[in-house]
Amino acid sequence: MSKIDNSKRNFLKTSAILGVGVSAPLIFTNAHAAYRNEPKGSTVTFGFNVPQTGAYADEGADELRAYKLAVEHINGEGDGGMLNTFSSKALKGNGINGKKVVFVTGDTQTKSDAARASAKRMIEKDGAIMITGGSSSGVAIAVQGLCQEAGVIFMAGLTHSNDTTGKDKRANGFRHFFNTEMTGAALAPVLKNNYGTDRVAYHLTADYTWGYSQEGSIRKYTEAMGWKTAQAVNTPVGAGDFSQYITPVLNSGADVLVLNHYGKDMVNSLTQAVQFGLRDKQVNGKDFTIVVPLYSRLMAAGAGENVKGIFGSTNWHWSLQDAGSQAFVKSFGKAYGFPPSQAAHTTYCQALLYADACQRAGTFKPSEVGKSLAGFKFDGLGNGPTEYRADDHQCFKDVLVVKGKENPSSKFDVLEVVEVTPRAQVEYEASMLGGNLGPYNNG
Amino acid sequence: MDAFLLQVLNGLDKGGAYALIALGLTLVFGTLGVVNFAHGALFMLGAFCAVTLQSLLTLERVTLDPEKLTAWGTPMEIRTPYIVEWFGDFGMTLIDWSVPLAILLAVPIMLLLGVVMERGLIRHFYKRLHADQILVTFGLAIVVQEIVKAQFGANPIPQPAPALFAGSADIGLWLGFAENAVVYPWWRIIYLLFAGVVITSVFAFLQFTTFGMVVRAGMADRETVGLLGIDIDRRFTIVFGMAAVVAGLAGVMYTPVLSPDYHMGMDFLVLSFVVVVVGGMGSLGGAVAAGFLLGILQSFASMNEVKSLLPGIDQVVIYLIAVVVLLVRPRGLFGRKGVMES
Amino acid sequence: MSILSVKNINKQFGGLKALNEVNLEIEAGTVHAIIGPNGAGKSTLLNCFVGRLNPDTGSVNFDGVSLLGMQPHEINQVGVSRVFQTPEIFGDLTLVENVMIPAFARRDGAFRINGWGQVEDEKNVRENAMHLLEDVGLAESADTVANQLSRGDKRRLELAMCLVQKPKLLLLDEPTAGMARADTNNTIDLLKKIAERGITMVIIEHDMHVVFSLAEKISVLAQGTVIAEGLPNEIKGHPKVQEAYLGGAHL
Amino acid sequence: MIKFNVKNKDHMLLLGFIGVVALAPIIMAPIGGGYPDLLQKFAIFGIFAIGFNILFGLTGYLSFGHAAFLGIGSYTAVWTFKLLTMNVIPALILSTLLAGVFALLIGFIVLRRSGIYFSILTLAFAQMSYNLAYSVLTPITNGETGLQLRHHDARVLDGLFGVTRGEGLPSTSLFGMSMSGWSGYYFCGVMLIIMFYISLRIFRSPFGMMLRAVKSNQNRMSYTGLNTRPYTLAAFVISGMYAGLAGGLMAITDPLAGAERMQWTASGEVVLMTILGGTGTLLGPVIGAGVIKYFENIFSSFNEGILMEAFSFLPEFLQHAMVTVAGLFVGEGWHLTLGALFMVIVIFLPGGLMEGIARIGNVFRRWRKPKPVAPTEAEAAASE
Repeated sequence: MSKIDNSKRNFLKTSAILGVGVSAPLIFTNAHAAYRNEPKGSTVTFGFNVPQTGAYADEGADELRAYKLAVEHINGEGDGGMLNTFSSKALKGNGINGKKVVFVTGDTQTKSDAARASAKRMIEKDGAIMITGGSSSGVAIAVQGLCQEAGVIFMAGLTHSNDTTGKDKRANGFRHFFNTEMTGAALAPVLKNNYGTDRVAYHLTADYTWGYSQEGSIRKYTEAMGWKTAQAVNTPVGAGDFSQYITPVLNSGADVLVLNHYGKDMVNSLTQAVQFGLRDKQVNGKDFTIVVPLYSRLMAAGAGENVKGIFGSTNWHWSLQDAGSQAFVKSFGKAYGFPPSQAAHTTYCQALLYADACQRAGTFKPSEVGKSLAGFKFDGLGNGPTEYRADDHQCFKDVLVVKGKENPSSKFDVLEVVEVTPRAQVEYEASMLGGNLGPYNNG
Repeated sequence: MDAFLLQVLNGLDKGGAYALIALGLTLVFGTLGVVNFAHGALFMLGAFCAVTLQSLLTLERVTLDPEKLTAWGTPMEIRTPYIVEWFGDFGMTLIDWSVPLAILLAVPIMLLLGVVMERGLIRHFYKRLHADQILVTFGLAIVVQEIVKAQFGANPIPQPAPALFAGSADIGLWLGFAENAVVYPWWRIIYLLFAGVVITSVFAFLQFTTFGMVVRAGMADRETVGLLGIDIDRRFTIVFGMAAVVAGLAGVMYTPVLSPDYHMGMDFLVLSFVVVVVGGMGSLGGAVAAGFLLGILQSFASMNEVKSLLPGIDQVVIYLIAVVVLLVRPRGLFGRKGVMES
Repeated sequence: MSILSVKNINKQFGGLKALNEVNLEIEAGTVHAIIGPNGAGKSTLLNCFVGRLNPDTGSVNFDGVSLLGMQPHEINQVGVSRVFQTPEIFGDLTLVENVMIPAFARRDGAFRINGWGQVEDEKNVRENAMHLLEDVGLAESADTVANQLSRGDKRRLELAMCLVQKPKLLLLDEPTAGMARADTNNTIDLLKKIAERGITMVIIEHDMHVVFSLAEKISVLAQGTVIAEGLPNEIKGHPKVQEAYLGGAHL
Repeated sequence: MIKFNVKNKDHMLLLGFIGVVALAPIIMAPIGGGYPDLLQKFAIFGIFAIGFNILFGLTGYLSFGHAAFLGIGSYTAVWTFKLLTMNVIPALILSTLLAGVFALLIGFIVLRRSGIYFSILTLAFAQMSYNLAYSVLTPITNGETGLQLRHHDARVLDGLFGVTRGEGLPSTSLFGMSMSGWSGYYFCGVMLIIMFYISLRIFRSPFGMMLRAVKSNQNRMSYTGLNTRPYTLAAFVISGMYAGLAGGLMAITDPLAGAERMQWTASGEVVLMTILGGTGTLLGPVIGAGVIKYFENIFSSFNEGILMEAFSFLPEFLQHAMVTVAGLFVGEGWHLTLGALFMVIVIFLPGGLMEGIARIGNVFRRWRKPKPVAPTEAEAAASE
C-alpha cells in the first residue's frame, strides 16, 4: 500500500509538517490573524480529507495520489501536469503567493461525524487554510457546513447530489464535480437515441439523499421525453443482496431498469440484476436494458463483465483526447503506473483551481479567494471551457455519457465515451435547486 | 400468484444463504460458547480464497509491445495468463470455473486457519468473560480485514460464476406459468442446493458419528466427558476448524452474488448473530429454521405492496422478527435452557 | 401455633406426580426437618414455599398470608429467608457487603434507588452486618471477597445474610451438603445457636446425623407424599420409614 | 489492619480528575492531541462510556444498542436549536430527558431477557432506529446528510427575547459564550466532571452496591427480598440518559446530527471503550474512550511525509523500509493498530488498561517498600 517512489522523496520531505511532538497548541499562535489560519510562515497548509477506510477507501487513495501530484505541480516539481494546459497562467510553479504548499491528510471513513472530526483537526490543530476531498454527498455537505462555520474554504471532492450546490450550498464551498441534474439532462438524449421514447422504467434507488436526488433527475428528464415510470423502489444502503428487489422487475411491465446506486451498492445490484438474466429478456417486444446513471470507473471494475454496454455518465475519463486530459494522464500514469480515476481528476482540478484563485486574489482570505473563484471562467483542465458559476459555486462544463466497453484492452479500459454533452445542454437556473449561499465567513 | 411464488423462492434462497452463513457461528458461539466476532472475517477469508485462486489462475506473462504506447507514454503491456499459454482452451475453462474450484483450496486453508485460531487464541478464552471474547475476536477481525485490504485493496473484486451457470432459469415455464413469470438465477439455485448439502453434512456428522456424539456430550458437560479420559479439547479444536471451513465455504460460493471486498464480513456479522440467537443458542436446527424464517419474511417485507403499507419495513424486518421471537420465546426458537443467559 | 401451613399440595411435571396431597404444619419457634430418599419431592416442596414453583392445587399460608402466586422477593419481604444447597452468595463482593445487601433489603423494601447516599455513611447497617459476621465467626475477613471462602465459610456467610433480615422462617436446603465432617459439625453448632434465638427453621436434609442433632420434629416424604411425621424418636423406629429408605441411610 | 478512607481517596481522585480535565490542552499538546475538537470528543465519549459502564460495569447487562440513545440526544438537541433557542441549556436538558424516556420504553421491553438475548434485543432496537433514521425518517432526521441548522429556522424563544438574526448561520452559545473551540471544550469538560462525580456517587451508594449484586448473583438477590427488574431498569435509564447527554453535547459543539451515530458499530465502539479501559472501574471507560478517539483522529493523520520525517535519522534504505512497515499501521492503516491493540490488551491485561495502571502502581510500591502488600489500593480501585 505504501510504496514510496524514490523520486518523490524530496517532495515528501518538504510536505512533512507538524508531526508528533512539534505541534504547538494553536490557542497561542493564531490570536492576531486577519482571518482563520492565516499563513504566517513560508508555507501554506492544505487539508486533504478523504476516505481511507471503508467502502470508498480505494477512491480516497486515488484522490490522495492526485492531491500529492497537484501539490508537486503547484510547488514547481514534476512535469507540471495540467498547469501547462490551464488557461490561467497566474501560478508560476513557486507555490502560492510566494509560499510553498504543504498538506495534511485525514480519514473521513465516509461518515459525516468522522469527516467533520477529521476536518476540525486539520483546521484547529494543523492550521489548514482549505479543506478538500471526500467521496460522498453526505460527507461533502457535512464538511462544507463545517468549513462555513469555521471560516475556511471547502473545495468539494466527489459529490454528485444536487444539494451540495443546491439546498445546502454555502458561500465557502465550491464544487467542480457535476450533479444529478446534469446527469439527467445529459443522459436522457442518449437514452432516447438508443432506446426510443416508448419505454417503461423501473427504478431501484439507494434509500438516502443522493439516491432521491438521482432518481428525481432521471425521472424528470426521461418522463419529459415520453418514458413512463413503472415503479420506484427504495433499497437500503449496503443491502448486499438485492434479490428481493430485483425479483419483481420482470413482471412489472418495465423494460428498463435504472439503478440509482453508487459504489458497492451499484456493483452488487448490477451484478445481481445481470445474473437474474434481465438483459437476456424481451419485454413489451423490446430488449430489456439496464442503466446506471452515475459511473465510477474504479467501482465499475468490481462489476466485471456485467457493465458491458450499459449507459451512464461520468465527470471525466482518462481516455479523453484533449491536451489537458492527456497532460494529466501522462503525469499521473508516470508517477503511479495506472491512469487516474474521475475522483482523482476532480480533486486535482480543485486543488489547482483553489491555488490559482489565491494567487490571483493575492491572499488566502476566504472572502477574497471566493470572489476570485466565483464566476471564474477557465479551460484546459480536461472538461473544455468551464465556469464556476457565481450564483451557486457550481462548475458548469461538458458532461460525458459513457458506456461499458465491449472489448476492453486493459483492466483500466472499462468505459468508453459515447458522447460529450455540451455544457449549454445541462445548464439550469441556480434558483431551481433552492438554497442560499449566505455570506463568506473568514473565521 | 407468480409474484408470491417468486418471493417464496427468493426467501428460500436468502434463507439458505443466511442459514449457511450462520451455521459456522452456531457451532462456535451456540455450542462452544465463544462470542466470536471474527466469524464475519472467516466468511470474508473464504471469499478471498476464491479471489486468490482466481488471481493465481490468471497469473500473466507480461510482454511489452514496442509499437503501442499507453496514454502516459510507457509501452503497452500484452498480458496472457500462463495457464492459457500452457493448456489453451482447458486453461480458459479452469479460469471460468475458478469459483467452484476454490472450494478445493478453501477447505484445507480454512481448516488450518480455524485450528490455528483455536489453538493459538480462542482456547485461552473459553473461561474468560464474554466481554473479553468480544474484544479479542473483534480485534482479530479488524487485523485480518486490514491485512486483506493491504493485499487486495478496498474495492470489490468480481468473481463471475462459470459461464454454464450464467443467466437465469425460467422456473415458471416448468410449472405452467407464462414466460418470464418466475425467473431465478442458476447460480442462486446452485447456492441453495450447496447450502442444503453442507448443512445436512454437518448435521449428519454431529448426529451419527461417535465423534459428533462425544462433542455433543462435551457441550452439555465438558468436565465429565474430560473425566472419562476423552480428549475433549482436541475435539473442540476440530469443531472450531469445521466451523471455519463452513464459514469459508459459505464465503467462496457467495462471491458470484456479492463481489468480495475486505469489509464484507462485518456486513454479515450482525445478521449471523441475529440468526443464531433467534434460532436459539446451541441449536443447529434452530439456526437453520431462523435463517429460513428471516429470509422468507425479509423477502415478503420487500414487496412493493407491503412497503407501501409500511414504509421502511424491509429495512427493519429482521430486527423486528428478532424482537418478537425473543419476547415470545425467551430462548429463541429452539434454544436450550441455561446457555449464555448470565 | 403453626407459622407455615401447607394444605393438600399437588404438583405434576408432565406425567410425573412430584407431590401428592402434601399437608404440613410448621410450629413457630421449632426446628422442623423434612427427610426422604432421593426423588421424594423435598426440593419441589421447598420450591413451592418460596415462589419458584406454583403447586397445581392446594394452599401455602405463612403467618396468615397465602404465598401462592407471590414472587420470590415478595415472599422474602414477608419474612421467609432461604439457604441453598450450594451457597448462593454475592461472590464478587466483600463479606460485609454481602451481609449489608440483605440488611438494606429489610430496611428499604424490595426496591429503592439510593444513588446519592454513600454506603460508607450507613454506619448502622454496617455495624449490624459486622455483628452478624461476628456471630458466624467471619468478622476477621469482613473485607475479603466472598469467592475466596471455603465451602463451609460460604455457608456461614449465607446464614449471616439470612439472619441479618431477622426472618420469621428460615428454610434450609441440605445445609451441610458437600461438607467435610468438621465443617458439618461447625455448621450444626451454628444452627443450634440460631435455633436458640427462637427462629423457626425448616431443614431439608439427607444426613441423619444433622437431622437428629437439630430437629425437634420430622416429616418423612416418599414418592411425593408424607408417609410419617413426629418426634425424632418416633421416626427412628417407624416401619414405613425403614421401608422407604430400604438400606439407604442407616437410621 | 489499617483501612484507607474511601472518601478521602475519592476526593483525591476527583481532584486529580478535575486537574487533568483543566490541563488537558497542555498535557495533550506534546502528543498532538491538544486541539479543541479532539478534547471535546474525549469528554463527550468519556461521558458516554461512563454512563455505559453504570449499566455494563455494575449490572453486567451488555447492551449493544446504546448508540441509539446518543443519536436521540443529538437529534433532540439540534431540533431544540432549530425550534427554540441557540442557548445550549434547553438542548442539554431536553436531549437527556428524551433519551431517558426512550431508554425507559426500550428498557422495559428488553430487560425481560438477560445475557446474550438481552444484547441481541438492544442491538435490534438500535439497528431499527438507525435504519429508519437513515431512510424513512428523513423528514425528521435529514437522513444521510444529517440534521443541520438553517438560516430560516423558527427559534421561537430567541425570537421572543429579541435575539437579532445575523446574516449567516447562528452558532450555539451559553448565554453569549460560544460553544465551539476552547470554551466548548471547557463546557464539555465541566459536564464530564459532573457526570464523573455522579457516577462516583452511584458506585459508592447503596444503589450501586445493589447493581453490583445483580451482576454477582441475581438469584440470591431475589431471595434476599430485592426486586431486580426495577434496579436494572433504573441503571438502563441512567446510562441511556448519560448517552443522551453525550449526544446533546455532540450537537452543542458541532450542530449536526447524523444517522450513523446510531449504527451498531457506534454501539460497539462504546463497548470496546469500556472493556479496553477496564469494565466496572471508575476511570477505565474514560481512558478507553480517550485511547480509541486518539487513534481515530491522530493515527489516521500520519501520512508518508510525516513518517519520512520521523525516520529521517536513519540511512535512506532503512528509512524507506521503516516507512513501509510503519505505514501499514498509521494513516489508512490505523484500524490495524487499533485491532492489534485490542488483542494485546485483552490477552495480557484482562482487566483492561486500568489493570495495566494498577500493575505499574504495584511495581512502584514494591520498589518503595520491599515487603509484599495484600490487595493494594490500586487493585481495589480496579476491581471496584
